[in-house]
Amino acid sequence: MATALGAMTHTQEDTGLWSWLTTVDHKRIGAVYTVAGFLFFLLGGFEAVMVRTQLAVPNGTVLDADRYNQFFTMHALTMIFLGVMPMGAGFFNYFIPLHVGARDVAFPRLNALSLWIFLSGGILLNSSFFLGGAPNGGWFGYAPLSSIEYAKSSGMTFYVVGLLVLGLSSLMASLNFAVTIINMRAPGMSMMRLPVFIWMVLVVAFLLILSLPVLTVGLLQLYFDRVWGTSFFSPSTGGDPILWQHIFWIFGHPEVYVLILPSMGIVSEVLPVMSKKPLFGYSAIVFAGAAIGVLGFGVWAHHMFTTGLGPVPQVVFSASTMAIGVPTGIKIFNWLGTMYGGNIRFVTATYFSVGFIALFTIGGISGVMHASPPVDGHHQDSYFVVAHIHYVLFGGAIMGIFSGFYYWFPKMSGRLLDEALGKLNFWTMFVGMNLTFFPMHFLGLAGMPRRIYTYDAGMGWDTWNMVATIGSYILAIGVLVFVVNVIKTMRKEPDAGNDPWGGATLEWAIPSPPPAHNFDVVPEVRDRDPLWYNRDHGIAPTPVPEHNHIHMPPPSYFPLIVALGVLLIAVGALSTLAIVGLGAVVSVYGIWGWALEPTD
Amino acid sequence: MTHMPQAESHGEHPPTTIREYVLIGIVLTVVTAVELWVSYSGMSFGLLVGVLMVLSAFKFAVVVAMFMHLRFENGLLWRLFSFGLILGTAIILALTALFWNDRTDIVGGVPANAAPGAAAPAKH
Amino acid sequence: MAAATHEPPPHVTEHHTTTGIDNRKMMMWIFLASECLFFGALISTYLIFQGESLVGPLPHEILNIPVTSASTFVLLMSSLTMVLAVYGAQHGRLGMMKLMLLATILLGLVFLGFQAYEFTSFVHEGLGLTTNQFGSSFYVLTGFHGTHVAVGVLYLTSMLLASQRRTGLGADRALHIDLAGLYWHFVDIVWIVIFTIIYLIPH
Amino acid sequence: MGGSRPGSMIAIIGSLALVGVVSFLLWMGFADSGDFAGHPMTTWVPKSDNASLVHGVYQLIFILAGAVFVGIMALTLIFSLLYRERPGGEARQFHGNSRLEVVWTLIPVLIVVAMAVPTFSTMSVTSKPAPDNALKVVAIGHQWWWEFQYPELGITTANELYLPVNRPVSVALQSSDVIHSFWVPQLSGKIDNVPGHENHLWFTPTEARAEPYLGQCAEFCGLSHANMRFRVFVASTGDFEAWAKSAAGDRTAPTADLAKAGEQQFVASGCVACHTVKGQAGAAGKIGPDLSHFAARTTLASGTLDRTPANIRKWLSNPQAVKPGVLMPNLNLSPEALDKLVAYLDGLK
Repeated sequence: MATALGAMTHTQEDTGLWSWLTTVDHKRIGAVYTVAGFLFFLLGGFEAVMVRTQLAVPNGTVLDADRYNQFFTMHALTMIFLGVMPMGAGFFNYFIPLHVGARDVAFPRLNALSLWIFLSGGILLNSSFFLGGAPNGGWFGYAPLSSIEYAKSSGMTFYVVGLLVLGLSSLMASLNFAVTIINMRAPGMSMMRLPVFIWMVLVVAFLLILSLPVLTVGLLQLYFDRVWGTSFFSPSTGGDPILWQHIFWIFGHPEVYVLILPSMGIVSEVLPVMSKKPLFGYSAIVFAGAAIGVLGFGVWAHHMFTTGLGPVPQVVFSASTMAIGVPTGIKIFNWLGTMYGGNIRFVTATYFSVGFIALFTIGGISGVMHASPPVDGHHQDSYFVVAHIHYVLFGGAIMGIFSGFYYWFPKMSGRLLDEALGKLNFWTMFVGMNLTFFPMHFLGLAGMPRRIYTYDAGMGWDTWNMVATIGSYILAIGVLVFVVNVIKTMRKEPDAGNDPWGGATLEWAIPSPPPAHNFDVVPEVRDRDPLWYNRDHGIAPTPVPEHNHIHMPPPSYFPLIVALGVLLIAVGALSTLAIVGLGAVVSVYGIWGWALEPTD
Repeated sequence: MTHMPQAESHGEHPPTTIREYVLIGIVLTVVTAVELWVSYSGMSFGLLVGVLMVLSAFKFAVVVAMFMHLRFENGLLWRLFSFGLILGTAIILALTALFWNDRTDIVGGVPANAAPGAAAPAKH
Repeated sequence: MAAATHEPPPHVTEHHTTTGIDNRKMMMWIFLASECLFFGALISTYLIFQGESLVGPLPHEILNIPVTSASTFVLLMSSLTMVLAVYGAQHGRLGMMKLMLLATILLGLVFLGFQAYEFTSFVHEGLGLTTNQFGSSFYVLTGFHGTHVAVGVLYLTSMLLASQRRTGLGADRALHIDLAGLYWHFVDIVWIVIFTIIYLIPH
Repeated sequence: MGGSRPGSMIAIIGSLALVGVVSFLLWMGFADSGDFAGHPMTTWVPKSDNASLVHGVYQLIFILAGAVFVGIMALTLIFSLLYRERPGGEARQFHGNSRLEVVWTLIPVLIVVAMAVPTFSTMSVTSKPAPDNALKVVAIGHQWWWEFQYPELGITTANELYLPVNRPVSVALQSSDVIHSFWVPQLSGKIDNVPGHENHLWFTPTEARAEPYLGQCAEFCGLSHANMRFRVFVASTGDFEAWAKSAAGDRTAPTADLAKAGEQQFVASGCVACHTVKGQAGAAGKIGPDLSHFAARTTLASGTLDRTPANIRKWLSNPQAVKPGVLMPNLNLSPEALDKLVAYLDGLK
């Protein structure tokens, strides 16, 4: 992957390690996010394959109970916080400035800081495997199973500290993205001319900005419970485990939309370009996305229908959950409307986008099914829910991200990914994904609870578990085909040109890969599909002025120092207070140097 | 260049003088004193909570509008801030309401009908 | 496209944002929106655990309203001095700005002193972090507020120190002080809410 | 639609056929998993009044879901085939269609309303308090076994719940440690056992049968979550009363020498510290399951092993190997001690 990293951004002469460590270029930062996210995605995939191998046959003996619990917990944490979100963040970093017509994000150094803190958090979380055991309480860490009383290993403390660190990174990145999108737009780029992808990123940024602090509070309280003996969530001294569930899901449900909305945005970019016609119902898609964002804060307790909420809250949250199905449905119809009447170029990016529509629809349908509390009494904590989340997160989020890979890789690297391998990649992933996850609906219907490390023969679960395991191997092969494709592509000469797809958005007017300053001349936007408008109205690109001195922010090592301070604070929170103090000093030093560093 | 119209350009300041700021400070102090009086007044609980909420919301609004100059800023900032303010308030209200109605508590975590020793042993 | 040739160099356009609002100011306001949720969750926890304490001391036995009213007054006054510091920065009255910054810092320290006094006296009266649900939720809520005040004191101190340097705070001086002020006032308005909910509403 | 494109009828018919075949195969899969034969924990064969009520909603929602599935899949496939790129093909340029958008906003609204009405009317029945004549049962989740108490009958049992047919049963759900979830798919949807709270569910079993209704803890509860299984026996009123009479009484005292020696061993090995055996002096521990009528059960180790002498031996010789993390220590019993204990336990009718 190192070559991919290099080639995606060989936009600056300086390519040494130090230049990467001190970079504030949003494209380099985006590239590191993408590659790191993909590597974590492979790690999470390995954990998933191990889990599936254990469950292939009844009374499996591949993993013991404890290892199994660590693997499924880390699989979820890795995929959500270290895989899908960072791969999304990679695209956000790389393409927000290109899409809105800016030279960089609003706060380039803050952007670098987010990256380094994310990497620290990811490494910290995974180091737990070697330091007394990884988190083993499930990704939503339900109290009191996550308390020190029932989870004595340090795994759940790593969970708390790791998520706090990752949350800090996401919060800073989201603030940066929100300001960039609102405030750094090129002339003429009104909000209703923003690409849908950027709209979805804006919604995601606000979802994170408004939900992460709630999780932060919950995690801090859990930390106090585990380390300092409070009992916010332990019932034995007056605490309440249900409070943790509310706090977690007030964050956790918006988080689901954080994972899926970027892919909805990607699909809304790919489909019109490949169909060679404008997106059907732009405003409807934008408003539906915003509505999903707003409603997403009012549905959290549908994760808690079986906890004894009482009938009134059940009805309220059931109704709000059903309501959120409506904007989701609107989006699906609008994508179909975009395909209708088109002249669709079926390249791999299109395959993944169309695959997204089909698979996400399945996840959406099952999602609305368990909006009904009585039905949820069957679905909750069964494999039906496991099937649902994977149709949303794999069929939705990951398919969309792969569509984005194929669509934007030429822009990032100057090279078109191989189409034959691409189609092989799509079909192995598509078949593998359905073989893995569709049988889980059957397993759920047959009463198989989730998160069990073993089951008996004679429950009628054997066949479909075996099928799902075989499917996961096919899926893993499909992902490897992608890796092969990237390696193969990086060995060839650049062949993409500026605009291989006939794109509508600003990034296709500049070279691939883009120069460090992105635009020689900041473009003026006249339409929702600016390049198509210019093409159809015969507007030539603006000539580059003779004395085109473009000043870009200089590299800085202060983000790295602040991130080191944060990492030390986190390590201290896991070990001893003295290291926290050291980390605080390092952070303050870094921030002070940062503030005084000249940026002109 | 077709930049969007700017609500306020740099260098313009809120039309507030030192005297006005000091006046606002005095008002805030007086309101706090009134709050204290209300707190000790012995009025009915519901009324007391209502009055205190109104008074502290007033103080909150005055500081945000005048000291933080939100009144004089681009309206966008108010909208951005209100996202958090409204959602934060809504979550306080929703959670309080959800737990208000919770009649299923078992005090101390010991199941009421469980055999005496049944609850304790799990503490390994 | 004749316009492009007139385009000013980017380091000038940096201050020329789409909405006319400075990036940093916009980020501060969005960050404060986020902070509303942070304190919202902490306040929710406090309210939910009201009456859930299995053992004393309970709030009405221990809260010292006169003392906290004094510290509330101190924090309120610090908002006034803060806004005057911003006023000084915006009107080029540097002496006033520095004096008022110093006053704000000192008032912040006094508030923290009150809090330290309150915490130690509570501990003496038998209310520790783990004593009961009231103790846990009280200390965590007011403790995180106090942490915000402490960060604010550091923030303002760094502003004061930077303004002592030969280069001062640079061309953005008024903005820097304004941003610090926004943060400081926010910490104050959070206290307005906390004071009402914990201290003024009797249990 | 798109009639101008050559081969469009073939594309449409082919797509519909493919989606039809796939939907049929998936329906077969669901039908198979919903069949009780071979799937003892199926959620699709309700055997209680409330479960049947929920089943009505479930069926309706499944049908709606299936219709949406077929519709969207067919459209996606048809459009993919019909509007794929062709030489000389032109994309029709339009930005939207307000009338169409209103229509397809209404479609999901209608579907959701069709779900909401039966959902809420079902909840208005199932969330009522249990009828007054209901049998009261307390189900307490422990890491990792189930304790069932009949407070009115003075019975305590573990992992096997006996119920009379056609009489409502009200289950109070509690937990002694972490969150568990009580789930017997054929009798009721799951409700969590939350420590510090008491939840309730009720249902009326409608079919007495020899085979047990299988249940399992559904909320992840730690190391042996997978091994926290239980059984519910629904019997005729007469059989239930006979069982209750026996279960409320003391154990049957051992008669054979080996079993008598086992009784001594039960004390000597410290089993009495955690286990109750009604009728045996000093055996009143409350930490582990009540063993007074151990031999009346069909399974041991929370439903993971059939109760046979060989399995009892296996369990006693190393409980951790059967149920990882279990509180019961490995007592390192000698073969002779095992012989005695197995004989004793297997006689506790």
